[in-house]
Amino acid sequence: MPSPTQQDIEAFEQTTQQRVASEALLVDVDGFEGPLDVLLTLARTQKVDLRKISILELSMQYLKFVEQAKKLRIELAADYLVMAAWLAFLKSRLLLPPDPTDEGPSAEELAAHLAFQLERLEAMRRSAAKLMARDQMGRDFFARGIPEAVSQNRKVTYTATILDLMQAYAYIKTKDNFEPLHMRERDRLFTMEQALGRMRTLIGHAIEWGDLNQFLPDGWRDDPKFRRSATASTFAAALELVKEGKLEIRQEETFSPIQLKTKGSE
Amino acid sequence: MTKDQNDTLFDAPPIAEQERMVEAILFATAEPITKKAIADRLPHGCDVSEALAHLRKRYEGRGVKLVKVGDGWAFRTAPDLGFLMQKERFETRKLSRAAIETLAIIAYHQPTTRAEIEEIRGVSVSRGTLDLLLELDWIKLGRRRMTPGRPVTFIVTQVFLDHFGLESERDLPGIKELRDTGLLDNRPAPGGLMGETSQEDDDSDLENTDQDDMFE
Amino acid sequence: MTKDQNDTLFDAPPIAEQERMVEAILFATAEPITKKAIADRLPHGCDVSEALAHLRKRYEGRGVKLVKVGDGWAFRTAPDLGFLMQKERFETRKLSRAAIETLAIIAYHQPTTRAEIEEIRGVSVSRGTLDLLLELDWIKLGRRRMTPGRPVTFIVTQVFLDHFGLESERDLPGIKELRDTGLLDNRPAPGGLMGETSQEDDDSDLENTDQDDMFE
Repeated sequence: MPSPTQQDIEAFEQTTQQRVASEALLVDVDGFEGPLDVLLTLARTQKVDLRKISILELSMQYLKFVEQAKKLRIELAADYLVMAAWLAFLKSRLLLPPDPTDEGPSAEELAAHLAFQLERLEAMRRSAAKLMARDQMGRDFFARGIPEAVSQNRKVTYTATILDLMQAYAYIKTKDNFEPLHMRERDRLFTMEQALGRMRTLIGHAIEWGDLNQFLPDGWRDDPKFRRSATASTFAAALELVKEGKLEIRQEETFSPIQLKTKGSE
Repeated sequence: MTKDQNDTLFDAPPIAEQERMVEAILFATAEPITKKAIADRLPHGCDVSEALAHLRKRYEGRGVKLVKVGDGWAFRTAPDLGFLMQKERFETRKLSRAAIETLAIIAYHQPTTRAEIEEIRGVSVSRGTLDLLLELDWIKLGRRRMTPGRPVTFIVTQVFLDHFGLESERDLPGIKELRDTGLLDNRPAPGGLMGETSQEDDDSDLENTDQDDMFE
Repeated sequence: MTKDQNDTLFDAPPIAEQERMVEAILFATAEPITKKAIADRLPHGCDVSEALAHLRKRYEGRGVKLVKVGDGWAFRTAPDLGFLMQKERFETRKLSRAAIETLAIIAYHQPTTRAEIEEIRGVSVSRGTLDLLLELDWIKLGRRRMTPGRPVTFIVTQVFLDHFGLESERDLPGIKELRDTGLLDNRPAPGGLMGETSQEDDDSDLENTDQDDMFE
């Protein structure tokens, strides 16, 4: 029996390492972030550049990993089984001569993409590690500890144009010519002239003190808008008549009824 | 190797380095920090007082200043730059009708008294209106009138003339010109000043409202 | 006289004075501030870029340094002095491997969709991982991708750049090499056969939001 060659020994050691590694994988299956993570870990045991990795060998490693898991009754998540099925398919495609009638991507293309995925995942992991190794704020460098608040001041600028000024003045100077807008809009208005005419006919009868509202015309007492207008004009007319010396007016206190009586009659 | 061993094994860093350290500490701490607290953070053997003195000098005349606050030290904005810490929001408002009318009367009738303004407008002039015009520097006090009570008069200012693009008060268009330009038209200008109902803050207005309610 | 008139009447202050002003503004804030925001607070006519260049040079080798963060500028303590700031250090929750990898994928591939992150990691991304990164304000939503379903994309924020001391996304470690070797290409699976990365439906994820995988 020939003694084992150096190559044999290396091959043996490698498979041993692989076995140990894959057993470690099984123990650790919860620590993996999905089947791609397992594949990447297995790929590292091949000790070659990921670009030169044997996808065929990797597929077999992975299938063995799943097989052992089954043997040890370890529940693998569905993801891992889907990957196993796919790799079994890929393995057979890689081993068999290509079927010329087969459409779609070749086994080599599929294998190349898997290799790309592994390389990309590894690159992202390396980048993530580099990122986290950077100086970080709040750990290695710091922001200003006593920021000063910016206070908000509101500044109001008033503007007016020469036209505003002239219009305002023009308005003042011609105001008397206007009939105030709100007067025009009112229809329920008892005018001062009407009130004065009415009062002149009434004062002859006002021998005793009587409330101002008694002098309001019929039909103007109920609706507040009518009453207001009639009250104002009747009061104004009464003042006018007081001025003429025909009427006396009195009020006991603020807000108490205003009372009228013909002058001279006692 | 622990920090303590470090401290005893090595000399204090050079003063320039101590200054850097103190600078970083003062920058990052959330409140003024005492010399003692700074010293506690620095490697053994540092001279905080000297580092602070260096630093204070370095920041002399800069945008921030090293100041003593109580028994602590802190960076603060240089006092002359405080205005940068205030954000100003500019708001442009149109002058109220009460104010523009009052201003117009003063401009056309100056020097004029408050009583005269009230007589022309037919309503009292609120103190706020005159204050605003004074504050805007558009009117100022003229000579007192030599009549009983010696009332103050108001006149317009150079700022007023500048703002309205007038060379002198005599440049204000006269009544005839106003009429010629159609400004004295009896019809209220659409959406203009004349159409607006008076919303001035004058006292007389307040009284009117009260009376309205009285008669309801 | 209005402010605008003022601005045109007077020249901008000398550059040394502008530098002081920018220094004061930057010292007063903890967040990076854009050139535009600085300019808005300075007198009219100031050259913010030049003032910043002067300032950056002035603080070279000091205990604090002027850094560019995205389109903002800020003072930060020199990284070699971090050891002095034990008290200011805030404990960041230790991020899980899933969160760190997701963050790196977003940073290097941005704008990137959730499906792309899952394709790269070969495993579904839990809702909690993205929520955590959003909460840290390190990622935010970018534009929707103009592909079927119009999926949202994720991009990193200025806070992320600030936290990792990056001037821009272009300064991510090794990004140029990754791009040159094609590892940042969006290379879809040939024939779309890879079944293992097709768990993109959010509903299932919402249910099994196991927060456990976020923290180690």
